Amino acid sequence: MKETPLSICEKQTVIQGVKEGQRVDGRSLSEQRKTCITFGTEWGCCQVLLGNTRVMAQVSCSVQVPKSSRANEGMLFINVEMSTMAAEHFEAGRLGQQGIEVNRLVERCIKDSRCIDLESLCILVEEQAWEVRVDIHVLNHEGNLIDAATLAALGALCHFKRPDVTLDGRDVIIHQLDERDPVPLTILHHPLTLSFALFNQGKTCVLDPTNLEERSADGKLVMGLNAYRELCTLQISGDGVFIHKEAVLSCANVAASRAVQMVEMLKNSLADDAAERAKGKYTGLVNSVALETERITTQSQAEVYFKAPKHKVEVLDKEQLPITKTKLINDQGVVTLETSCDVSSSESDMEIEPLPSVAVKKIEPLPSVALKKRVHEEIDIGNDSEEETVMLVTSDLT
Amino acid sequence: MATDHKTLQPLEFYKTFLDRKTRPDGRSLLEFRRMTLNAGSIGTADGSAIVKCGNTAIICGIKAELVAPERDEPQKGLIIPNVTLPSLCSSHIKSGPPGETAQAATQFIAELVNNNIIMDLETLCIKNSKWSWVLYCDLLCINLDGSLLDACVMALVAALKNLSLPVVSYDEEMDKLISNIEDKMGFHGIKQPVTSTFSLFENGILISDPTFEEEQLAAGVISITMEGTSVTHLYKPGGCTLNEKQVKKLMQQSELKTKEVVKLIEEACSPMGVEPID
Amino acid sequence: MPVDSRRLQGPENSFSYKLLEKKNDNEEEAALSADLQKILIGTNKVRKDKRIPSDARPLCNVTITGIVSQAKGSAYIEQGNTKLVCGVYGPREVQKKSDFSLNGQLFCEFKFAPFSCQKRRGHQQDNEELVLSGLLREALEAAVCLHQFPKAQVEVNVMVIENDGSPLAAALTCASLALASASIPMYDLVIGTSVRQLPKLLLLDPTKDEEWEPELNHDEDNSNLTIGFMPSTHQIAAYVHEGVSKTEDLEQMLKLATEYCLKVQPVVQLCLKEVVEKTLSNESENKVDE
Amino acid sequence: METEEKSIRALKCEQSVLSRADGSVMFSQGNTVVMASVYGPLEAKIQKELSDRMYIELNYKPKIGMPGVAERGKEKLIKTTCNHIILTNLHPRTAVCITVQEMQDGGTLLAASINAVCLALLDSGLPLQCLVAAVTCLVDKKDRIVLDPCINTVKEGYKAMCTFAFDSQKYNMILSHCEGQVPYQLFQKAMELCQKASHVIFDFYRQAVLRKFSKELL
Amino acid sequence: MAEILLSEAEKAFIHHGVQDDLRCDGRTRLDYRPIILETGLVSNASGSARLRLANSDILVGVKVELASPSPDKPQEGRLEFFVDCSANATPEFEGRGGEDLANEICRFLQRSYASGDTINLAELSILSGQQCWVLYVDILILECGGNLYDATFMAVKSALYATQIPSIKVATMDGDQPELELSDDPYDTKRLNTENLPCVVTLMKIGNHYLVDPTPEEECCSSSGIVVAVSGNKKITAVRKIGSGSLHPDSLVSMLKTGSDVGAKVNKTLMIKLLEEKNLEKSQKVGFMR
Repeated sequence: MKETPLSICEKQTVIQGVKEGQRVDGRSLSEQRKTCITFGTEWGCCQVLLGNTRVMAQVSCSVQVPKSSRANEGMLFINVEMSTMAAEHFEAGRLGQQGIEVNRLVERCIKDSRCIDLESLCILVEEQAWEVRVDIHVLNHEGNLIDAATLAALGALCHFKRPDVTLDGRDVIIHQLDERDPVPLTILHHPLTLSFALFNQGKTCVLDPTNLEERSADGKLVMGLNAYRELCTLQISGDGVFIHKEAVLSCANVAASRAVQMVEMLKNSLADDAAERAKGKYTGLVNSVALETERITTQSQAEVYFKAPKHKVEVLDKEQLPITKTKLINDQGVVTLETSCDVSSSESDMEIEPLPSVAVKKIEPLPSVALKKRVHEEIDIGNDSEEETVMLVTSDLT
Repeated sequence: MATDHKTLQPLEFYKTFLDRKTRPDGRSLLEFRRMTLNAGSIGTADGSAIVKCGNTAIICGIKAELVAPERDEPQKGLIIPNVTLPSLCSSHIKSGPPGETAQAATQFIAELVNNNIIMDLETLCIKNSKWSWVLYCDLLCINLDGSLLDACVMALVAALKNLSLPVVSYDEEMDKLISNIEDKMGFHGIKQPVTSTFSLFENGILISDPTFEEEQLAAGVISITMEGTSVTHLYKPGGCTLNEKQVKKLMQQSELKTKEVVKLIEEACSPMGVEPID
Repeated sequence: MPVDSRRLQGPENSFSYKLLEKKNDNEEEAALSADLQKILIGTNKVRKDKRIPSDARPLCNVTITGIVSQAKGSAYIEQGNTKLVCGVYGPREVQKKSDFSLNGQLFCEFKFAPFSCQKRRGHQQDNEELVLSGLLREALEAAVCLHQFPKAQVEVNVMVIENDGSPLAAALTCASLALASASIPMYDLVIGTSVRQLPKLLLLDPTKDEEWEPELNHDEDNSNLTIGFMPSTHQIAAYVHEGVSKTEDLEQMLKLATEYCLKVQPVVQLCLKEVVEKTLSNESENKVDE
Repeated sequence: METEEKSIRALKCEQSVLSRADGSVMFSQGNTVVMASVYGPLEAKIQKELSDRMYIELNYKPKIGMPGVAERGKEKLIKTTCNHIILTNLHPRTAVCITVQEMQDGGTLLAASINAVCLALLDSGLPLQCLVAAVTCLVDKKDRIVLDPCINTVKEGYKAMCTFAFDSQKYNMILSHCEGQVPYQLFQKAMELCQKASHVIFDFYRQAVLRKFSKELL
Repeated sequence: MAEILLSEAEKAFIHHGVQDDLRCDGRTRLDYRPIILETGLVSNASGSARLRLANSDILVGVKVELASPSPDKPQEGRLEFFVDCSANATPEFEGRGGEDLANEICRFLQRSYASGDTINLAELSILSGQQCWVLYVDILILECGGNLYDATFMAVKSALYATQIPSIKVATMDGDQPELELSDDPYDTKRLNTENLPCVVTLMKIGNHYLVDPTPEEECCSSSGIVVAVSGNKKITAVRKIGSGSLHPDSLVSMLKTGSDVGAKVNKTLMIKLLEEKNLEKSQKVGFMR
């Protein structure tokens, strides 16, 4: 399948808009889309939503013979999976140009910056060591895959716990997760990437570009940084873009301050996850399966774009009311078989015209806690970071 | 004339037969094709069997090797089945890596194996968590004319019964394996699951042991695997629907076939020089 | 390293139990290189399988057509324990548009079944199989009237079920029979055979352990020759010689091989004749039916 | 509550989760979470093109590692099921591309994926001749039938695990797949149980669709 | 081989030329085209040679590495060939186009080097069963102007001739763990005995005659021919028919004879030239600048 081509006028609109410091989705040039991080029941499963871009990463580990060149180290293997699910022009099983680029960048950012302490993964020098494998599944491609992928990978790695091992002489005993508490990986620092789309010959840089912007931009500037404002990756790609070093520097500044917040946020959501687990009855990704109505706040373009944080909260609450998670669980949680069901089948019947009354009935005024909190969080980021960075960019670019 | 009708409207052509409760190859609806089985004819394999169900011909050859067992299942041996459909077995198959059909078949067999339905994998263990046998069972289709799974399962079972390996023992203090190739042994407790495939048509007609073109025309296939009297596998990948009554009917049919096949295998594999070890 | 995700992979570190017999292997090998003749044939000039040196194994269970009912033509032969089956498809259109040619084309695939040899073989075609496929193709191209089916392709698939020496020779015979049964126009049948050269001795149609092994015996006057011979046109379609030997010896070997082929020709032709008769009779019956 | 017999675990779904796919759904059944997407009808590759009906390409993506033979098995099961429920002959010479991504293993992945695919197809608006609901049940060591088992129950080991799929018209069996070994009577009981259970899922489909459209009105 | 299109007239012209023993480039049937050969021009390979036979351009590099010997041949080293038909030789080689040819050549190399009296692999052994030298011979076909077989073999032979194997000492330390120590002096090296390494002669049959060293044009005139590998001591180490045509036994035999004679000559001259080059050592390397 080919990707649907981008019309010239679409492209022009984007470019023109950027010239005037406007973006199609109403963000300022140095503003990110709403980011939300969720974790699965298995250790090392992390899903990242960056606006509509959705990426899931899963970490797994296995005992292998270490490389002879690095006999006292474990191994880290990063693999990006793209399928038609993410976009029509991706092909399952075959990474295209784009896929390889993403894969390589994630590797550079996470593997080559040696943020995982590999030596702690060695069990027996030259004989046995853990190979940690990160599978990154791109689920929906709405631009800026790289940032989403790295964030997901990092999140997964932070979340991951490997089974404990003890040595009995020469032979290794691997304890199942239920025998002994699993051990988390030792993470030395938290590198992330932040990408800018470069417009009008690299004079304007746009943070966290959407697919539309990516496709109409002249080039891309990817920065890998950690929370200590240290640069670990930098790549400028694109055909014939020149970018001033001031611009790069300003981008670096923006990126750095963002990175700090992102890592902060990641840590928070990790903490929340831990708390949730502590409560027991942990359902992992099930929580991130939102109800149709909730989607208006978490997903639907209309709300995310043309933002103004203040409203959003209200919007949220308003929309929140009708149906709620708790409600759902009741209305078909544990359904016993006695429930009489008269599902008359056949497509036509399924599409009975919706009765608003149904929706009204369902009203029950207790909005989902978890969700609301999540949204707030994001908004905070939206606010405080905004002024300074915008200022930064403008000052440097004009 | 008949051939023209067949090529132009295969389904109608076929339906006319079904209406008369018969089939182009002269079988009645629930009649199975003639099965022939020949065990142990391949010298280079440790165990082998050649099965023909009608035209469908499968060769199963087993190569046994030694390996340290998996960490998580130290007391189990391994059986690695692979169904191969080489380009020579049908005009519908291109040369190259195995296609969907082959892989689905492989997976089907693998599930039987992993659920200890073919044999208890623990009997393949030589020394717990040190050494065990790994049996590479390659099912090679020479002629693909429908009911692939039936023939595969049959061939695999027969080949396993025919398997003869040197007695290998593990020497504790020297920590190595010792054996002499001469004295051979077979394996005990190889079960005899039997798969019977049926095709179904929209109008609820069921036919057993379909040929390739019958499978193409039919609206769905169903493969029932039985071991003794208990169902081990009712494999029905999609296709048109079935109700309990039909399922029952098929069960009875496959029970009949099971008996026959078991007898056949017994006959084919009885005159074997090697006595099973305990 | 690319893993084959389309097949079930066994553990990498498994090894054949035959390796447990290391010592014996070495002895054998030593003996082989020391005095091969003693091993292969006793003092009374008789080979392990009771053949005299200039004797070939009989062609048996030759089954033409029917063995692969799906194919246009097919054949199965056993030469001693070397068993192989061949299926012929086409003429059909060429898959790749790029390799267009006005003449017909042959596509040959030569494959050893995983269990067909002493050592377990991989599933993908390895280098040896590729080369054998090439040789097969070149030999058959000489025999088939390619100009008879322009722009089309005939596929010849050979599968070795058990390999007990001279597989290529057997494959040539088998393939040409299959082609004939598929009624592909040919100038002549290709009959394959191979000869094993030992110092001052020639063995016709060697078995696996009589065959010349590059790893084992590489002293002088040790070689293997495989030819594909077209008896009625008296032409050589395939000629593969491996190992060291003098020109004169080669001449000898060639002579022996061709003689054998001429001997076999009537047998093979008989097999074909029967098939043709059978098919004809069937057809006439069908005629009656309609 | 999850191990409780004779009950289906909580069902949840979010339709059109993916902005690019024509139809997509994130479906959860207990702790099992599966995402499915549908693209189509698209133009088919020449070698895949079918003159009389639509070609269905189905990819099942495991969470860890590359898809292997096991996944191909699942793909075949789901694909053939789709072949039955989609009115493929309405779109000849086209292709539909369905992708299933396992997100969280709560025990019954196969059943969940089939249900997810069904919802995704509903969401995409492709013409279907009926819906399909899949239910897994498990016969444990003590010959007790556990409906819709959760991961722990599965890990404890079982005599047999069967997955059935039924159509929404006559509740006949479309798909059946089982691992392990059971006497026929038990097998039959299991089948009937699952058949009953399937009604609940159809019920859920209905509500899901209802909710989707009511939301669009709001 | 690289396909070129010839009109019937051109073919006829070449045919007649061959008949009158006067080929288009003025050669007789048994003449070679001029050969340019240089060894040791790849500084970071243990041995290398670049050979240019008219327009056929071959670069061979040999790398020497330590490895453990194969279990069935504990007291011998290994030779490993890899042929790469680069796409800038001819457009057909693009992608996987060259693979078949590469395979054929590679296999033929292996087979003709397999026999013991061409190369003594025991020379390469260091510690029986534990350590040995492995020679990785990488052949790069840069341009093909016909007769690749001959060119390749000559190049390989020269490269192996030029190969310098560092001398290594085995010091048995206390206990049973022997230590290998490489001598510090980089010039302290030994050369292989390449006297008997085979050269190949390709004979193409055109009309009733056959000729050596065919140009691409001649190659596509001829339907069949043979390649003969001849070792230094005039022994034939491998033969294989090429092309899709067939040959009459008698002509084949005579071709074999001629082949072995020519081969011996080629071998001799090559050795002489190599020696000459060796003696005028330390002269300026010419490299590709010509």
